[in-house]
Amino acid sequence: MQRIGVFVCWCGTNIAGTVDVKAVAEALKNEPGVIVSTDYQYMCSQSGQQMIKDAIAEHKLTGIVVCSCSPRMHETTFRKTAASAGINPYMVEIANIREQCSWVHKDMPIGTEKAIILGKAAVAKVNLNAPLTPGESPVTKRALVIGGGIAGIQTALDIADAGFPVDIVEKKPTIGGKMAQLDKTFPTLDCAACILTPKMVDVAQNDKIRIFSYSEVTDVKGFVGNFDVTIRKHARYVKEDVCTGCGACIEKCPMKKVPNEFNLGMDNRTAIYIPFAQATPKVATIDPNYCNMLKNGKCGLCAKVCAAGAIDYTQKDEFIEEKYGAIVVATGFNPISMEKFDEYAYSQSKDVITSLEFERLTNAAGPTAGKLLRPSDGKHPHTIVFVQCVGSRCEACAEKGKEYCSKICCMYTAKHAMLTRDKYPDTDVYVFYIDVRTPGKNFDEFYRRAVEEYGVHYIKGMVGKVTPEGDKLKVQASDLLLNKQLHIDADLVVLAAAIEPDKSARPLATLLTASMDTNDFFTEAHPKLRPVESPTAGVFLSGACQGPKDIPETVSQAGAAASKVIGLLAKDKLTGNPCVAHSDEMMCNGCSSCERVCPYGAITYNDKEFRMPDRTTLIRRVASVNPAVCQGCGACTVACPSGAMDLHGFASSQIMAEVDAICK
Amino acid sequence: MLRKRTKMMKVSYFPGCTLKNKAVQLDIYARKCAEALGVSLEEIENWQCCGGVFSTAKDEIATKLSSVRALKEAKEKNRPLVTVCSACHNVIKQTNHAMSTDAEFAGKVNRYMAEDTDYAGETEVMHYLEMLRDLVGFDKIKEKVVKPLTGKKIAAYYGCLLLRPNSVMKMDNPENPRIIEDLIRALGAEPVMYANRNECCGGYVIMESPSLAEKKSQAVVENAKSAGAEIITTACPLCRYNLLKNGADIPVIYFTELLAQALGLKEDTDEQ
Amino acid sequence: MSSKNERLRDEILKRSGVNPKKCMRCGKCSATCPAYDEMEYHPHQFVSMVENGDIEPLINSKGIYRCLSCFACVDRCPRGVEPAKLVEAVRLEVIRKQGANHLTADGVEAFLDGEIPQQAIVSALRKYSK
Amino acid sequence: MQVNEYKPLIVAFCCNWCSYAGADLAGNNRLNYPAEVKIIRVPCSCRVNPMFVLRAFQRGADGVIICGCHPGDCHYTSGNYFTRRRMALLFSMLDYLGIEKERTRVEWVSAAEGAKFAATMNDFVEKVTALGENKRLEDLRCKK
Repeated sequence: MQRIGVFVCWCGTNIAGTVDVKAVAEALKNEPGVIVSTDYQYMCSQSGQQMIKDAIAEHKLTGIVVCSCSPRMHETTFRKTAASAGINPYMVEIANIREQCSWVHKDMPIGTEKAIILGKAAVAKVNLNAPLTPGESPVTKRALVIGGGIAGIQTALDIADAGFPVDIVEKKPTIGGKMAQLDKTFPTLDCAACILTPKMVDVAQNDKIRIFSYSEVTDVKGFVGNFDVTIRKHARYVKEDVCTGCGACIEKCPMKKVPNEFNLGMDNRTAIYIPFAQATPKVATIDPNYCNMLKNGKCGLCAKVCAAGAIDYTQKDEFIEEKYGAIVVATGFNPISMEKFDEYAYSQSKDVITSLEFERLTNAAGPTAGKLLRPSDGKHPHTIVFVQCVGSRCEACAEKGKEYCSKICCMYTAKHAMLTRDKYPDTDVYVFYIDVRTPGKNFDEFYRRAVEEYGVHYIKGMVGKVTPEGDKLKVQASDLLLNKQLHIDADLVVLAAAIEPDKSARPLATLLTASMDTNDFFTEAHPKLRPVESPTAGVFLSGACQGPKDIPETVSQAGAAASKVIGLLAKDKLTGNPCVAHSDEMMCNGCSSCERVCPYGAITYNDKEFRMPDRTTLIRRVASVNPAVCQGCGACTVACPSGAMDLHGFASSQIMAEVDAICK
Repeated sequence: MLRKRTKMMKVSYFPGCTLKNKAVQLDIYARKCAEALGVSLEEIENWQCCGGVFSTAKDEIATKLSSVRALKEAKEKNRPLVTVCSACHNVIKQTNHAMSTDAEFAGKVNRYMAEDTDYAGETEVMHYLEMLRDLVGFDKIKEKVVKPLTGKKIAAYYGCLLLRPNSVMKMDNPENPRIIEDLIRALGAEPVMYANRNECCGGYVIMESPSLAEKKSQAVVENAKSAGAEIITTACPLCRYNLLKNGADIPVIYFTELLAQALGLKEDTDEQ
Repeated sequence: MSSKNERLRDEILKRSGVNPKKCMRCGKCSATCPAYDEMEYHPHQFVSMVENGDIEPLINSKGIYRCLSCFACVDRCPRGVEPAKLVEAVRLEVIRKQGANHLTADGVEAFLDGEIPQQAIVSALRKYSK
Repeated sequence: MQVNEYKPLIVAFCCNWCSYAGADLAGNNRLNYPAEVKIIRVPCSCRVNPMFVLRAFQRGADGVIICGCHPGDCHYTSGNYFTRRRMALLFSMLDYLGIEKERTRVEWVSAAEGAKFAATMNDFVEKVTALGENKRLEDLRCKK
């Protein structure tokens, strides 16, 4: 029989406001095994924990029930408390009477009644708890960063700086990401390339960092400290270690009409290409969809002009297998498609563009060499209309856009408007906004400068319809403050498209078994206290894959993720989760049902000798679980027809006891 | 050997009052073309006027009964209900949607009708254009074209009723539709894209404020012409009336007439 | 807000099925409205006036007969507020009152030019009268 | 209000990674749902043995709901697929035994779907309340 102590937390008024904590403590006193039952204002506080320790010593307790917030919050805290008082940490159970009781019910009697039942269930469970000891596993001291934008670059540099090897996997032929496409950055207007490319060079020159560009992660196995990852390196038909990046092949390539994705299709590139001048690695890549040699064997010019002999038309995709201790997701974002917002005529006029396209139009390395010219006729636009919140802040069920605020648009639009007025003072610039959101250091000052010093017309209202007619774009909009409908003949319309996670994020999350929200942003382990960790141990989050972010925020989160990775890799051993499956060999009939459902291959079958009552021996085939590999899902426990398989910490008898306690 | 199926596909057909009167061309050629394409339009018996506009008010019951009756007949015959007039289509489709999604409203209607069986939005409501696209197929139409409309620059005018509210109508992308353009292409002509093709012509407000309708209709015609249109085609009798009344100086014809011309069922006179 | 206004507002909201609280005051309905200049209360005002129970002025406004029911505001509203349904609900409030028909069968004759399709007449009668 | 208003007894099994976190989020956002719902935490929805469900009904539960990660999002890769198949079979058998289909349910609730969790529970309790007490499998010997 256990000797159980029950500790009911008030959590200030968070619990005590809707649950009569004294009554709960009193009611649980009479439960089987309960020796002491008491309450306190903050159980997680120093003195609350001391109270538990004292009670353990005084009453020789063997089990603890804490009725408090969610176990996701403080289970670890109270386990540590118990351990420091000398009892096994897995003898602690939490009754969640805050998130799942006091916060969702308003009525004191109802809340109290439910809290008592939840407490009883926890007591019933603890009565059947057994001390558990976690196993240990080694840590592979190498990190994987998926995504080579500014988030991935910064994370990799910081991890490498601490002395650990890092691999970056980037699906494009070069690292650099979205930041490489930008012209200037807010709020200081330094040029994006000037601050990004030195970092790209650092990555290339760091002997701790390997770049797998034009590559994807195709498989992830294992667990924290011990991930086995397969990386598919797409054939670029150019030997990376031989190519010097001289560009002779690009000059000679006859296939010159390939839409240039780096400039968002606003100009063309060749079939063999280097995305931009500072690409890292600076090696050429052949686009197999356009290369004549690869398509029909007719050409081969690039191989002829390549002095280094780097071209290899027979190259195949390569699969690399590597072990990692930690994985950082830095898959970034993309602007959403404007297909469902064609009231702005994006598909009907070349002069309706997205903000990222505008960025390329003003970039010195862009299709117009930095001159702001209309894509349709190459003329200088005299009236430009910026439309904010295109696809952001939409009602979820409207199925058109995104429910969230994309966060970066207000600032980059202010930047675009300001730079336009600065370079071309003869241009009229209108910005239609719903709200201007500038919560960042020096952000609001920046936006005010756009209005006050640069004379950008900020209009509170939205654009309803853009009608291309002749060489004008007729913009119909509302000015809510003047209470007027406006009609503006614009030359260029720029849409601040909402941003969404990269499409590769969803399949990657499945590979990593990392959770995502309904918008396909990765979920953090705790929204406030563990913002750069995924709930899946060993998986960390960096940059916009977790939510919309600007560059300063991305870089700080990248550093934070790196420090978490360094903390993990610095350990030699990790303690595992003792809540793993185990099989009763006497009951096992060797049917292999459990082996078939185990997603980790943790179950193997061995022949074992059994001594029979009549002193003969019998060799039977029985299951055994490798506790280092088992993750404790419990699929096998249900598949087992003989009831031999059970799960530590969530034993069938324990869950049944909870059911009984709740249904009493 | 499999015998080639030549059986006519049967669908229920709701012509509506305007098609029996001022827009007979829309009706006549819809029937002729359907027959040529292997679809038999079975007119609903004793249909009544749809009412022209769908009242979005949840407590409007009586005005929606004629639609429900037609839908119910189609249900009993287990056929989709095909409409041609944009207004009829809009009213019937919205009524059907309300019957299938708003239980309170459907309950009231069913109690009011007090018939043996209840109706809960089971019938599929299909515009003639959707029938061409989904049942017949534009590819098949292309094969059947005998007098392709080669060289003609035709602007599709959708107006508002065919596309909106998109959550109910679900015909096409409401901001950048292509169903009529695809038909125009299948008939051998060149579709003209212009932004105002899904803007309102002024509709019934012509009776209340002719100047408003004039402004809206002119904006549509101007935009179409600036994009190079020589002909405007539409599915809606009221759109056609408004555009012509308000000074369209290029032909405005029903899409069924274009179809009939290409299928060799109508002389190309370009008359209005 | 007086209780009478509140009642009227609730009636309008129930009839239309619209929840004006979803509105984020972006003004896209008014930006998109083809009848904007003909309405003394523009779509975005319409939504907030109904929300505030300020319905009398709407009932007395000419604008409720100028809405084209083209549903552009409904489809383009980022929050799914559906202003056109409010206009319809308010208009019904007027024409359901005895003798408050905005258009009568006799009034139609003035418009008959021999070409006008039945559709227009039926629609208008349905919109403007009981 | 009636004095003896019928309150059903609902057992909810929630997986630790998605649905239990979703329930916590409902709490964080103070989204109300009936107190009749009592949650049991399991590592994965596939840990729910059909025996547990039967036990609950035997002990007088009026409804049992199992919540897991969305298909494809299982923390353990495939656990929720097992759940889906197992419970489909179990529920159809229970239906045959007279435990109406509305009393049993499998729902996918992610860690980010606090609102969905609350809405699901509200709906489930409403449906079970409408059915009234479950007597079919209750074993009166279990009642003290």
